[in-house]
Amino acid sequence: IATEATFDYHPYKLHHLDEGPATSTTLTRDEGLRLYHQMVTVRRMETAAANLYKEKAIRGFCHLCSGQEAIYSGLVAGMRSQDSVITSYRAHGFTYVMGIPVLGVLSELTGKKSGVVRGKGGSMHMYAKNFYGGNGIVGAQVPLGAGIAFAHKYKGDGGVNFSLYGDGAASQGQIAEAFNMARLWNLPAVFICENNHYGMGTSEDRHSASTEFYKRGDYIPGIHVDGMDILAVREAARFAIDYCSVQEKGPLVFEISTYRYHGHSMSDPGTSYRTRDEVQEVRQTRDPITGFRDRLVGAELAEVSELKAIEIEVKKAVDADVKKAKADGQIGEEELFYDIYENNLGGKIRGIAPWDKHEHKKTQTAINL
Amino acid sequence: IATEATFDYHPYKLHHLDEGPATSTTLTRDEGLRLYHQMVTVRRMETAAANLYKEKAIRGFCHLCSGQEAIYSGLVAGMRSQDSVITSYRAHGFTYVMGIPVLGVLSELTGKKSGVVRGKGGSMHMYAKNFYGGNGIVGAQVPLGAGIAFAHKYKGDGGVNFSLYGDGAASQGQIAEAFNMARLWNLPAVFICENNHYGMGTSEDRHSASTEFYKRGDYIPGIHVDGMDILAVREAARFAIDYCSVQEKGPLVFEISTYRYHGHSMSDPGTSYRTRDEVQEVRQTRDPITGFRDRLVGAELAEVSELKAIEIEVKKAVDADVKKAKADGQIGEEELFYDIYENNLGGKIRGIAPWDKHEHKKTQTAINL
Amino acid sequence: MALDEELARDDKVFIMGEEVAQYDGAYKVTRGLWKKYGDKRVIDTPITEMGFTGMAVGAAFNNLRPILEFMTFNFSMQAIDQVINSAAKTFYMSGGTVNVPIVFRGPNGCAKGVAAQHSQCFAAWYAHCPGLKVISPYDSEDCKGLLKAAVRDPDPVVFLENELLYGVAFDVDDKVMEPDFLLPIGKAKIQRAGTDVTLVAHSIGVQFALDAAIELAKEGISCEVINLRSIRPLDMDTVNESIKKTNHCITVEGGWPQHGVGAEVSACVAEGPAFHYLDAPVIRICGVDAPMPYAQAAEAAATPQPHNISTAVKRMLGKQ
Amino acid sequence: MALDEELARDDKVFIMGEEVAQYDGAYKVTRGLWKKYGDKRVIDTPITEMGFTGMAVGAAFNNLRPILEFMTFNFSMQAIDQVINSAAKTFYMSGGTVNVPIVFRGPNGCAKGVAAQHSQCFAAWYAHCPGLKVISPYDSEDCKGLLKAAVRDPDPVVFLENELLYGVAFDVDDKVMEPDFLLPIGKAKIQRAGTDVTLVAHSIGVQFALDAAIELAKEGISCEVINLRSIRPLDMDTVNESIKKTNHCITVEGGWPQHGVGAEVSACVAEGPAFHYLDAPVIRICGVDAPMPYAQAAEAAATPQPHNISTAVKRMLGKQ
Ligand SMILES: Cc1ncc(C[n+]2csc(CCOP(=O)(O)OP(=O)(O)O)c2C)c(N)n1
Ligand SMILES: Cc1ncc(C[n+]2csc(CCOP(=O)(O)OP(=O)(O)O)c2C)c(N)n1
Ligand SMILES: [Mg+2]
Ligand SMILES: [Mg+2]
Repeated sequence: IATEATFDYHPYKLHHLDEGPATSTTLTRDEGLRLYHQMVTVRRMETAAANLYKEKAIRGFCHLCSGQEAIYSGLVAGMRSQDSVITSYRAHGFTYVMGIPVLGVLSELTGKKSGVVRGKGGSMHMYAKNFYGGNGIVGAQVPLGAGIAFAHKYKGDGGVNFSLYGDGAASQGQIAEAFNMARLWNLPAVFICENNHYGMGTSEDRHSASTEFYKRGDYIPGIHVDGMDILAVREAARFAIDYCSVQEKGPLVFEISTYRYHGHSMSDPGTSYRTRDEVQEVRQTRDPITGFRDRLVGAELAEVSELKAIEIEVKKAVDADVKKAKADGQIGEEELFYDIYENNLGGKIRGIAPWDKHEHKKTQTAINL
Repeated sequence: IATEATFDYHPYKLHHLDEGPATSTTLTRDEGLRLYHQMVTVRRMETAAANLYKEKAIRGFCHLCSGQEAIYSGLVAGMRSQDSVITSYRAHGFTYVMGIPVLGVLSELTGKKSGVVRGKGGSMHMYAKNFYGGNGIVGAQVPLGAGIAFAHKYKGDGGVNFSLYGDGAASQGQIAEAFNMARLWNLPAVFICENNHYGMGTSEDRHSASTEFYKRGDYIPGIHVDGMDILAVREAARFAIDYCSVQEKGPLVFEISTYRYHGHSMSDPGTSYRTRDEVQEVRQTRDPITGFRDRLVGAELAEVSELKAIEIEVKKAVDADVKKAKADGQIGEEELFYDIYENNLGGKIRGIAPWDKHEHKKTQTAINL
Repeated sequence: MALDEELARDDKVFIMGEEVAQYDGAYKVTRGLWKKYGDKRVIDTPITEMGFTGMAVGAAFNNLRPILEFMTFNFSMQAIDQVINSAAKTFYMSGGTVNVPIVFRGPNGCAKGVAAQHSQCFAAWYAHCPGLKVISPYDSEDCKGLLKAAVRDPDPVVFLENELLYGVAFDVDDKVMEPDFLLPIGKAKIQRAGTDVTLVAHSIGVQFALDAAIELAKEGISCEVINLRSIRPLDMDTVNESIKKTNHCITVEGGWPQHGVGAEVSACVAEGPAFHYLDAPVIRICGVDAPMPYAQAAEAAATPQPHNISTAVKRMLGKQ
Repeated sequence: MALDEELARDDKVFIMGEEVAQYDGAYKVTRGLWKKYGDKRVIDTPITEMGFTGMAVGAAFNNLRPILEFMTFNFSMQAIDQVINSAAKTFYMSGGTVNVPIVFRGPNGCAKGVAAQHSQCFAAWYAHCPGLKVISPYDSEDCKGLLKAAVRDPDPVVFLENELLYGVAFDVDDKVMEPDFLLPIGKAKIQRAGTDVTLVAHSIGVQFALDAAIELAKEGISCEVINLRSIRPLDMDTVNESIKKTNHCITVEGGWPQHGVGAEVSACVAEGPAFHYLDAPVIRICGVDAPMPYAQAAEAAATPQPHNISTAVKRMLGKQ
């Protein structure tokens, strides 16, 4: 068993850049195991969520990220404590890798008190330190991310913001607007198109006149990254941090190519606009977790048996969290009227009838101050 | 005196195009005189508007287009009867060249009944057959224009839509959105950035990360056109019609470089963010009307004296219209409540107090059906 | 069905929106239409609301009759400038020379389990603005008759459907099935006649009001339920006539209270001919004054339930 | 002045918007600030409202205190999704863990001679939405005390100025000049005390109401003029107390009637403790139910004038 190994991967495609991220990287056994554990946990958590949804313990929209795990783990592996992330409604994976325990995610999904935001937000609205959510409005998180980057620069904390959006979102005008300002003002902003090749049921060529999403920043340099390879993603994140923060060269656009195994949300079987074969093929030939396992084993950083053990342990832990997420209670109805304002100035909050007046309270402390 | 002459002009700059518009063109004496008359009229009309504004006969915003005349006359000279235009609030010139008499424009500015829309719209909202306005919202006319182009294609009338926006507008997200759909659906749409180098008081390099506006369509072919040369503009329009309508090759992006002599609107002296010298220099070396006069005379298509005569005639005509635009009456207060709906279904319209109830009427017939 | 018939009737009519074609509609409202009418008439758009809304309005300028689907009306906020400034105001700004015949439709208001960003009711916002007509149908009859009327209307119409009602099967009259079944825009319907109190509701609020009315009938209280159908124009004549009979009025809506639909009804009653017939002031039953939470119990408590209405009625009638 | 003081006080505060810096502001509200505070704190943006509004909200997420100027609130429609879905709802959706301290400000409502697209009042729209605080100041005292309070407030605040009032010089008390002069958000002000009728107004409507009050005083009619100052929260306590005294209430606003500010006040009065003190039903004086025309006479007739108010008061009091 080695303690460290070096890996090569497919070259990045570059746009307006002479040099891209390093194409070989070193991984320690410890980090390898940690990342493996993390990705397996996300996968397991999403499978649990799918089951909970089928049991009707989860309601409404539920957008799973299985297949896309290497993006979250890879980026966060490259990030530092001052960097930040914002993403779309497909937020479970990021919520976990940004520090919220599985229970916080699953209980949020079941709408319980132990949920990361006490059941107030549900699937699409989860937050953590340096993680600004979960946004249900396609594309809206991108200007927000540029603004978070603006604040990093304004405060001089050296932080870089990573904002993620889908291929379907990539043509949203406000993203182009954010690009323009980020470049004008040289913001430490990395705009990341998570290209899973479908916006809901619409394939990329039907929604985008140009599907080279890493070039969509036009005057902003871009990098195409293999999102099925966690190491390629980690190295791209490191490159971005050097470029945006250390060298202060302004924004970057990434296209990280990936795939989602589930339907768009749980109400979409995900088979009317693509074939089962297509999904199967990705699972079998490009799965980010299997691929990483093969690398770890191939480079003798880990043995198959320990990885199996991790999987079993994760399954157990997630199963236990599922139980808790089901067993926990919901917030009381009185909390419907809490946390509307940090500083409520209107007295009691109006309920359904004019005489229904409810106490307003603030329940938690801010994570963003 | 010749009846026809051939002219060369500066080459166009091209983006993703192997071939651009012809760089030499023929002009007949008749058309030359007509276009000269037209541009002089627009210039004169705008000067009249400036004076009326100073006399407080025009209120609110008043965006003059002096310096930009060659764009309107040049485009319309290249257009056919089935083509259409939509532009921004800087709409007086287009309104005139699209067929509304000077009086219709000036009376609209003074808010009188003989105004093209009876004083309902004012400076920013004028319309004519195939001319969809005047829009006060920066950028909003561009998706509208793409939609007009969509309808041309849907109806199969062979028409091409020209939508114009400023350099300041060019980064508006909805323009990027329109680009994407126009290209996806191969619409006969020409997106024209009238680059007068300032968005209000902000110079192009302060509002746009890339000031090569003819390339801002990215995957859409683009052409940079000298907007101070009416013949270059006319030829560009002809090229676009061939490209979009005859050849059905989809959209184009134009950047037509120009200059505005007045401030952004009448309330802006226009001298805090640029020097008087800069304005003077353009007037003296690149004025579209002077330039065209020199060409007509140089090629012996016209004599100086006849052009002078045109100027005098135009001045007289505009002066007469100014008088009428001042003398005419306003619509009655009852018309405040007219033309809210084509088919009003709500009975009388509420006025200021609950008992103020007003008749609704429809006063005119549609120009767009 | 309404959409199918209108597409068949007039080839200037087309439908565009996200996932309306090949996916058959996110909520399956456009099911089968793409197969039947093809790419030209049923068009999937990219997720660019401001752009495609502007395009649809532009197409209406140029003499087509677009039906624009917002996947939900929450996303119409991205495009609301085009709805208000381009669609609603152009006819007026052009002195009545540029018609804008367009329908904006999609699910509006609260669904279930979708939290704050996906639960807003836009009835009051849109109905605030002259130049628009705003329809909020309740049942299948409303949906069919009013949607067809909206498509044929020469002015811009905002058509606010409700996701929760998509799943409900309503009884319909034979006449509703006819291809030229139209309902007049701007007229409310007395959904249930009654004598003791007038419940003025729209959309799913009508359901709550009817449920409450059934309960209350068991206790001998007779509610007249008015289904507004149209929020702009607002049919206060029907409301006032009802109040003259019942002498009591309660409004019911799922949206937020402040500047909501009920506020307008209440203010109009005060200004109108029925005011002096009232035995008690008008009160509003509405969504609570908070964003929508995800958690089920809290969510259920956020919008009116029949029991809230019954309680209010009894309190107003002094029966409690 | 308020802006200058707040920039000086807290370096997390910055201003961004179109032409706010080098041009000194389209309406000169930010005059001199760029020279004083430089590029970092006073920032000219491109004309991309949705994008820069999102950015400002994002900056607030990341612990700054942005003041965002809309050149006019008409253009906030392009960005309204970011105001509502990102700014107003995030604190709630995050269970109270993500603060969004931001001020959206700019001129709102009718100006003069700018026609339909540039004359809309957004008070009712924004105040419809929980999570926001919505302020509509009238005079210099209001502007200073409330803007400073807004900047210091931890929640998102929409601050609706009026272009026509920018030009008016108001008398101010010395205390207003002090750098820590703050007014409480959510409290109305009795702008003029009176006994016969309560006029509830905001923004420039307060001016119309005061003018009418002066006229009416000459005829022996005493009006109490309430300057709402805040539309959300709405200070109905002050309104109700006044009505208990005057027994009459008229609302005054420049915006459209339907679902407007007056509608809410009227509905709240009906639901509240002062209702039975009323000798006549509440009526609304508002902008007419039409888009704004350009032509001067028609434009003048589109929003309330003092004489409309006087007439209404006299009619209500039976003095006509
Ligand atoms: C503004 C807006 N429009 C539409 C929607 C509905 N919607 C949610 S996700 C989605 C598809 C987005 O696809 P993509 O950006 O590729 O992201 P992915 O789901 O593949 O991660 C749509 C249309 C929305 N939430 N917001
Ligand atoms: C959405 C929107 N934002 C801001 C404004 C205010 N405004 C009107 S014109 C203008 C400048 C536009 O500059 P540009 O696009 O270059 O056109 P030009 O005036 O030079 O013709 C601005 C900021 C507006 N009308 N609409
Ligand atoms: Mg996708
Ligand atoms: Mg310009």
